[in-house]
Amino acid sequence: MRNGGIPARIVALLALFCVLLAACGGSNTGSSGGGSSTTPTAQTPISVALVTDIGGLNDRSFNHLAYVGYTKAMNEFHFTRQVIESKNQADYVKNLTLAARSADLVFAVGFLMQNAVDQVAHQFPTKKFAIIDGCAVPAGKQDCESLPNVAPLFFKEQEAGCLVGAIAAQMEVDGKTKISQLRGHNTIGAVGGLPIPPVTRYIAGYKFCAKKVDPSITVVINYSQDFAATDKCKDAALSQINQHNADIIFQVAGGCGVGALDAADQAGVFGIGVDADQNYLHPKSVITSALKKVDVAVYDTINDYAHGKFTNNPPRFDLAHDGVGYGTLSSVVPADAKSKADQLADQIRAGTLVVPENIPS
Amino acid sequence: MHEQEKTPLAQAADPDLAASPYAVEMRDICKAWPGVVANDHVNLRVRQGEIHALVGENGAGKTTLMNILYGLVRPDSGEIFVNGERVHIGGPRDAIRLHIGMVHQHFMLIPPLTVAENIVLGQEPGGPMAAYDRRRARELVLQLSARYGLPIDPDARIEKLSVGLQQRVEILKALYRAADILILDEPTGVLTPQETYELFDVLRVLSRQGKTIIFITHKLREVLDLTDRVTVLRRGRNVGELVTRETNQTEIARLMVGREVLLRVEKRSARPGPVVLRVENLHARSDRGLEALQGIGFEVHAGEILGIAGVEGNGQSELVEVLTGMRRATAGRMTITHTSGEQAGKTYDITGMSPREVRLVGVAHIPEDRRGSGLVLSDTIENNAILGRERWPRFAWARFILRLREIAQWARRLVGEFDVRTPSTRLPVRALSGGNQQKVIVAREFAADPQLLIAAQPTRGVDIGAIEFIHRRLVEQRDAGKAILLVSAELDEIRSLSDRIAVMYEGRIVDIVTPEASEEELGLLMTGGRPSEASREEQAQATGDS
Amino acid sequence: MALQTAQPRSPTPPALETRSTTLLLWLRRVGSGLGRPLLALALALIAGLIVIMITASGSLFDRFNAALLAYGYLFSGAFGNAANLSFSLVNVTPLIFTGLSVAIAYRARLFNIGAEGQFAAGAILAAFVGMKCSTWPGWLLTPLMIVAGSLAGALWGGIVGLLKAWRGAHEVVTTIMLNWIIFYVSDWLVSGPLQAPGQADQTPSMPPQTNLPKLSVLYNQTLGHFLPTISQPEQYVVDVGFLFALVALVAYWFLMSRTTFGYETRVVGENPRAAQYAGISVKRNVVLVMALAGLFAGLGGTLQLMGQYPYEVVGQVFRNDTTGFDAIGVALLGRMTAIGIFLGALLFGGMRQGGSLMQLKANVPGDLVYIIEALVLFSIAVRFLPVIRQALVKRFSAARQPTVVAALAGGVVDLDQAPANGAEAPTMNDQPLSESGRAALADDGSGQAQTPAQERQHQQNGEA
Amino acid sequence: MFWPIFLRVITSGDLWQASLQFAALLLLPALGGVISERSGVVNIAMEGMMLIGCYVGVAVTLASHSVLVGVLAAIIAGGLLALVHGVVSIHLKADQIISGIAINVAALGLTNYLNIVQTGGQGIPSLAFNLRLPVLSWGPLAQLPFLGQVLFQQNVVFYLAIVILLGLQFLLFRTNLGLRIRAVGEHPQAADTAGIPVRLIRYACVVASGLLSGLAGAFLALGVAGTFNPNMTAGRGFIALAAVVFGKYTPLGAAGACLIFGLGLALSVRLQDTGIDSNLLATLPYILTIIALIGLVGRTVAPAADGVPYEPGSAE
Repeated sequence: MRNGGIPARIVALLALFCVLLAACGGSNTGSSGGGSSTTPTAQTPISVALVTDIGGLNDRSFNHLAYVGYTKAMNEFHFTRQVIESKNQADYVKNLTLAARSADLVFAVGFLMQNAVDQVAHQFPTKKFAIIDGCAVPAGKQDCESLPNVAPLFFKEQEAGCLVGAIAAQMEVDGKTKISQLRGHNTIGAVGGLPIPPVTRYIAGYKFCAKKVDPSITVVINYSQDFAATDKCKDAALSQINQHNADIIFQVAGGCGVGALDAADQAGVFGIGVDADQNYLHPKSVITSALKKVDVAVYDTINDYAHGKFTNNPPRFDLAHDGVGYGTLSSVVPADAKSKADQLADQIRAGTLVVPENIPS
Repeated sequence: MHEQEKTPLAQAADPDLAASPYAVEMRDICKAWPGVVANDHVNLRVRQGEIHALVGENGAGKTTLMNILYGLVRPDSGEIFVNGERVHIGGPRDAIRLHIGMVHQHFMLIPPLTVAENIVLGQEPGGPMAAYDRRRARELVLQLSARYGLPIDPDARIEKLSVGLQQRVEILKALYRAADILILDEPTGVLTPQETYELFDVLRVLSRQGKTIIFITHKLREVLDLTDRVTVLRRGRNVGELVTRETNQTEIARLMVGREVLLRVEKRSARPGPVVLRVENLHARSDRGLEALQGIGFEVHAGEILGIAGVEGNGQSELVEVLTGMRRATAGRMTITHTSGEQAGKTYDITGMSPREVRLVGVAHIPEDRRGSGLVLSDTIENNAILGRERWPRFAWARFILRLREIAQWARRLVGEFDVRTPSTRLPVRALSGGNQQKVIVAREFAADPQLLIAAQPTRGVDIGAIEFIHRRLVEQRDAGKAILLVSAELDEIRSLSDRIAVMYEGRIVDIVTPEASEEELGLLMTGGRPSEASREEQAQATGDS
Repeated sequence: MALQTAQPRSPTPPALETRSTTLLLWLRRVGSGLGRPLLALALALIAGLIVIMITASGSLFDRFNAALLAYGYLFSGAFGNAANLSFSLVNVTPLIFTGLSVAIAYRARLFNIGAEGQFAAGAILAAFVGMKCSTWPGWLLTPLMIVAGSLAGALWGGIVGLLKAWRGAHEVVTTIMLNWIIFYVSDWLVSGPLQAPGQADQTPSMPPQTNLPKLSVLYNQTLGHFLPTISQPEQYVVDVGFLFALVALVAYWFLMSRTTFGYETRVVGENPRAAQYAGISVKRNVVLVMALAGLFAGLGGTLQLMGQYPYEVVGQVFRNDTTGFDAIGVALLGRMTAIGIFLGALLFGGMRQGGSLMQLKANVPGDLVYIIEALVLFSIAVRFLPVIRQALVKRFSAARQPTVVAALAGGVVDLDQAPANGAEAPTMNDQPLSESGRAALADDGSGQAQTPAQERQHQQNGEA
Repeated sequence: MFWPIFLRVITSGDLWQASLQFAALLLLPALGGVISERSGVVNIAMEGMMLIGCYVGVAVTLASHSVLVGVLAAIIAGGLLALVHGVVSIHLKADQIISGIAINVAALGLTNYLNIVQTGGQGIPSLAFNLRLPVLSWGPLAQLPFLGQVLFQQNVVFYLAIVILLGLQFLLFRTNLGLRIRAVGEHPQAADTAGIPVRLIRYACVVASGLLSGLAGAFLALGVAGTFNPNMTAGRGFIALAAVVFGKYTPLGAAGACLIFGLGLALSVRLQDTGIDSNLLATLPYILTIIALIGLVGRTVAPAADGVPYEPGSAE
C-alpha cells in the first residue's frame, strides 16, 4: 500500500461522509424545516396524517397542494405533523395502515390509492379517511363503495380546463391585431404528462370549451411521457409552437410541465399553468392557471372534522363549490376573454353546460 | 532526454567518493504480506558495473526485494543506499530519478500502444500537457536503439511483437529513462537459446559501458555464464553471497533448495507400442486469423513421449488447442486409437469434437497457462479436481446433480497420490503455491487414466522440487504405456524427457529428431533454418518486423 | 467460493485435515462472512445518526435523542410487532426474487441491472393471462399465470443473454434499454389493451380464484385446526409468495452448489478460459444464466401481482419502483449466498417499511431514508476490514518481528504446522499456502469482489 | 397518414434542433463517462452527479443572482460528488458499481430533501431570463434555412459541449496526457513503473467526469428547464452510460450514440401526431439504441483495467 497510508484512508473516509453531511447541514441554515416544535394547545386535540403518492411532496401538483392545505390546518389546529411519502405503489396499503394506527383522520392523495383506502378503511372502521381524486373502490370492482368513514374528494378538472380553454380561444379570436404576440394560426396546444384521467379531464375541458368559443380553432395535444423530465415537456411545447404555430400552451404535466411554460415564455407566446396558480413562474406569459383547489379541499375536510362534521359525502369540488377555477390573469388577457370564461362558468354552475370528461375528437 | 546524455559518464567518474562502495546496497530489508514473510532481514550489495545474480526458488522473495528497490513495494523496515547515499524510494518515480530501471518478468508494456509510445510513456518529449509528437518520439527511439545496438521498429504495436522483441522494448524503456542500474527479472524464461545469447551479449556490453545489472533467475547455468557475483535467497532470507567464479552449479542449487538436487531425469529407454494419436495435414488459424498451422502431421505411440520444441508463437499453442477441441481445424484429420498393452483397439476421429467429447475419448490435457485456463482459482480443490469431467456419471447423477461425497473422495485421492500440500481439499486453489496448483492439474489429468496425455509447458513457473516430481510422473505414465505429447519452450526439459523431438517453426514441423541432437542443432531448427542463414534471418526479423 | 464455504458439509473430516483446522477454517469463514456486512451496517447507522442529528433541531443532546428516537421507529416499524413484520416481509419477497436474479447473473459475472424490467415483464404477462382467462378455475389459472410470468421474465432476461452471446452487446447497456422498453410497453398495455373498464390506467384486479392466500389465513385454515388460531388474520398481509421466495432461495442454493449447472456457471464466471478448456459453452451458459435470472425476477413480479392487494398492475408503477435496483445492493450485501440474500432483503425490506414509520413518527423526511440507504451501500462497497488490518500490521511492524506480524495479519499461519505430515522433512514445497492464498483467506471479501480481470492482474504481479 | 407526417417531421429544422439539444445533454455526462472509464474507473453515477449539478446550479444562481456563479457551483458540486466516488473506488478500493449506485441514491435523496427544506414543497420558481444560460444566435448564420435553426440557434452549452468533445478527443488520442490516461486504464502497473502517478490520473479523470456531469446538470436546469424539479434527470445518466459503451469508449463514438438517442427522443414526441400511442413511441430511442448495438457496433472492448482498483506491488 505504497500510496495509501492509514491516515490518508481515514481522512478519505471522513471526507466521504463530510461531503454528504455538509450538504445536509448547509441547507438547514437557510430555512429550518421540521414542524416538530409546534406544541399542541387547548381545543380538542386532533390527529391527522397525510400519505402522498409516489409523486412525493414537491411534485408541483396535487401532492404539494394537499400538503399546503394540511400545513395550513396544522398551524391552525396545532396537531403534530404526520406525513408519509410513498416511494412505491406497493407501499400504499402499509403506509395507510401505519397512518391509520397513529392518526384519527388520514388523507390519501391520488386516485392510485383507491383500492388501498378501501381495504384499510374496512380494517379501521373507527378511523376517518379522505382520498383526493378518488373514492374507496374494492379490488376488482369499478364503482365507488360508499363507506361511512371515507370521504371521497373529487374534482372536476374538466371545468377548470374549460375556463382556461375559453380564455385561450377568445384570445385567438381576438387575434394578432389585438394581441401582438400571437402568431395568427388560430392554434393552441396542450402538453400532458401521461394520458391518465386527471390529465385528460383537464385537456378534455380545455379542448371542449375552446371549440365552443371558436369551432374553427385547432388544438394540438402531446404527451411527454414523464412528470419529472422538465426538458421533455419543453421540447413538446416547442414542437407545438414551431411546427404547428401554437401560441398558447396549456401544461398538464406537474413538474415536467414547468418546461412547457418556459418554452412558451422563451418563444414569446403564452402558457397556462395547472393545479396551483403558476403565474409566479412567468408573470407575463403565463396568462392564467387552471386551478384545482386541493389545498382548500384538504383544509375544509380537516376543519369539518375538527368541528365534528366529518361527512362521507362531501360536495364534489367543482365550479359550483369553488373547488376548481382559474388563477391570476396576466395583464395581456383582454377583458373579453375573462368575461367569456366567466360567462361559461355561470353556465356550468347553473348546470346548463356540462363539460365532458373525455377529450372530444 | 537531455539527462540521459550526461549521466552515465558522470556516474562512472567518481567511484570512490561514496560512503558505500556499492551501486546498490539494501540492508535488513523486511517485508511481510498478510500471512507470509517475503523478505526477512535481507541484505543485498551490488557493485558498480557488475552483473549481479539474484537467485532463489519461486517464492524466495527475489521479486519482492526488487520491487522494493524499484519503489513498487514499500518495505516494513530496512535501509537502501544507492551510490552510497541513503535514499528513500517511495515509488517508481523516485527509482527513475535515481537512474534505476527494471525489466519485469511480466512485461510492463501496454499491448494496444506502439513501441515508441510505450518507451516514451511518462517522459514524452514536450512534457505532459503537450501534444504527442509522434515524429520526435520515433526519432528518440531510433537514436536509442542505434546507440545500444537494439534494433526495433518504433511504430509496431506491442501486441504484434514477439516476446523477445517485447523484452527489447522493455530494456530500451529502461535505457530511455537513463537507467544506470538495470534490474532484469527472469528475463530468459521466454527466450530461445539464440535470443538468450543475444541478450547476454547486450548485457555484457551495457555492463562494460558502466551500467550495473541485477539479474534475477533460477537457471543456474545462466548465473555461471553471465554474472560476476551471486546472492542466494531462500524463503525470504539470505543464504549466501558468492563470487561466481569461485562457485559451481551444485553449490548454488543446494543453497537455493536447502538440500541436494538431482539435476537429471532418470529414465529407461522407451518401448513404443501402437500409434495412439495420428495427425494428418492439420491446418488452423490463429485468433488473429493468420495461418497458424500449415499442414502438421505426426504420430504419437503408446509408451513414448513426443516432445514439441520451438520458439513460442510458432503454432504450438494452436496445435494443442486444436488437438483438445478448443480450436477448430480448418483442414486435416486427427484420430485417437485406444490401446491396451500391445493391442490396438477402436479408433475415434476426434476432428471437430468439443473439448468435452475429446476428453471422453481419453485425452487428458495439462494446459499451457494453468492459472489462466486449467484452474478456477477461487474455487475449491475438490471442484477443480473435476473440471472438464463434472458431468461424468461418477461425479454427477443424471449429469446434473453433483455427487459431493464422490467428488470429495476423488479429490482426497488426488491430493494423496500426487502429494499436493494442503491442509484441506476445501481450500480455494488460490491458496496453494504455484507448484501445488500445478500438481492439482497434473493429478486430475493423470488420474483420469487417459489414452493420450497432452502436457503443454507442464513445469513453467514451478520450483525445482515440483519440476522433479512432475518429470518423474510423466516418465512413469510413459512407462505405464500412455502416449504423451510434451510441448515445452524449455529446451532442457524437452531434451531430457522426450523420446523423439519434433521442432516447430511457423506452423510447420521442420524436423523430427532424437534427443541426442545438440542444443545448437535444435536451436537452429527452431529458427527455421541452417546455421549460416539462421543468424541473418534472426537479424532481419528483429529489424524488419513492422 | 462463498457459497460453499458457508456450510460445513461432511461430518467426517478428510484425511489430511484435522478437526481443529476444519473448525478454525470454518470459523474464519463465518466470521469474515458476517463481519463485513455487519461492520458496514454499523458504520452506516452511525453515519446516518450524524445526518439525522444535523438535520434535527435543539441542543446536541436533543438532537442525539431525536436520532435515537428515529432509529427506534425505524426498527420497530420494520420488526417491532407481527403486523409490521408482515409488512416488511411483503417488501422482502420481491427483493429476494430480484436479489436472486442479480446474484445468478453475477455468478457468471454478468451485471444484471435489468431485474426491474424482468420483474415488470413477469407481472404484465401474468396480468394479461389472468385477464384473458379470468373464467378459468383457480387450480388451472393460478399455475398458468405463474408459469407465464416466469417465462416472460426469462424471455426478457434471455434476450440480454442472446445479445451478449451473439453480438457481444454489453449487458449493462441492453438491460438498461430493455428496462425502459418494458416500462413503456407496460404503461401502454395498462392504459390501453389491458385497461380496466371505467378505471384510470390500471388493469382490473386479477380473478379472485388466483389470489394467493395470506400466510395467516392459510395457517388458520390448516394448522389452525390443531393449534391456536391467529386472531384478525387479515392484518398480517404477508402472503404465500414469501414461502415461494424461501423455496426459491433453497432452489438457488441447490442449483448453484449442488448441480453441474451451478458448477459450470461458476467456471464461466470466474474464468471463461477455463470454461473453454473444460468444454463448457460460455455462450450457452450466458444465455441460460440470464434467462434464469429473468425467470426469478419475473416470478417475483408475478407473485407480487397475485399475492398483494389490490391484485392489479397500475400505470407507471415499474419505472418508479426501485426494487430491481435495491436488489443489486441486496445481492452484493448478501455476497451472492442464499442466506446472505435473505438477510440483505430483510434489511432492505425492513428499512423501507421502518422508514415509513420513521417519517410518520419521528418527522424525519422520507428522503433521508435514501441517504441512509446510500450510506449502507457505501459501507458495503468499501473494504474496511483490510484497512483496519493494515493498521494493525503497521502498528506491529515497528517491533521488527515479521513472523509475528504476519501471523497477526494473516491469522492462518498456524496452518503451516497443521498438516499431519508436517513434521516430516520439508521436501519440496513446504509452503502449502501461497501468500495470495493467505490474502484470500484473510480477507474473504476480496475473493468475492474480485473480477477475473483483477485475478489476471494479480497474476501479473508475479512471485513475491 | 403516417408517411406524410413522418416526412414533414423528419425534414423540419425543429426536429434536428431538438435532437441536437437532447444529444448535447447526454453528451456531457457521456464524455465524463469516457474519460473516467478510459482511466480505469467505472462510473455509473453520472445520473447522481447531474442531478446534484441541477440542484446546486439553480440554488446558487438564485442565491447569488449570477448564472455564472451558479454554473460554476454546479460543476464543482458534480466534481465533489465524483471525488467521493474517487476516494471510495480508488483509495478505498471499493466495488465501483456499488459506490456508483450509492451516489445515485444519495443524490436523489439529497436533492429532494434540500428542495423540500428550501421551498417548503412549493417548488423552485422559474428563473428569470437573465439568470439562464442563454441561447446563442449566430447573427446572419442563424437565418440560414434549416441549418440556421439546427446549428446556429442552440444554447451556449451546446457549443461548449462540442468544443469539449473535440478537445477530449484530441486530448485522449493526440496528447501526452491522453497517452498517459490510456496507459493507466489499460495497464496501471505498466504506467506506474513508467513513473506515471496512477492514482492522481485516476482521481483527475473521475473528478473530470463529475465536472462534466455537473455542467450537464447546469445545462439541463439553467439552460433548458430554467428551474429545478425532483429527479429531473429521469435516467439520463444511465443513457449516457449506455452511450459510452455503445461509442466504444471514444468521445466521437459516444457523441454518435448520443445523437441516435437524441433523435429518438425528439421523434417520439413529434410522431405522436401520427396517432401512434405515445407510450409505444417513447420506447423508440431505446429500441434504436439496441438495434444500433446489434447491427452496427457489435462487440465493444472496455479498457483492460476498467473497474479494477490498482494496488501497487500488491500482496497478489
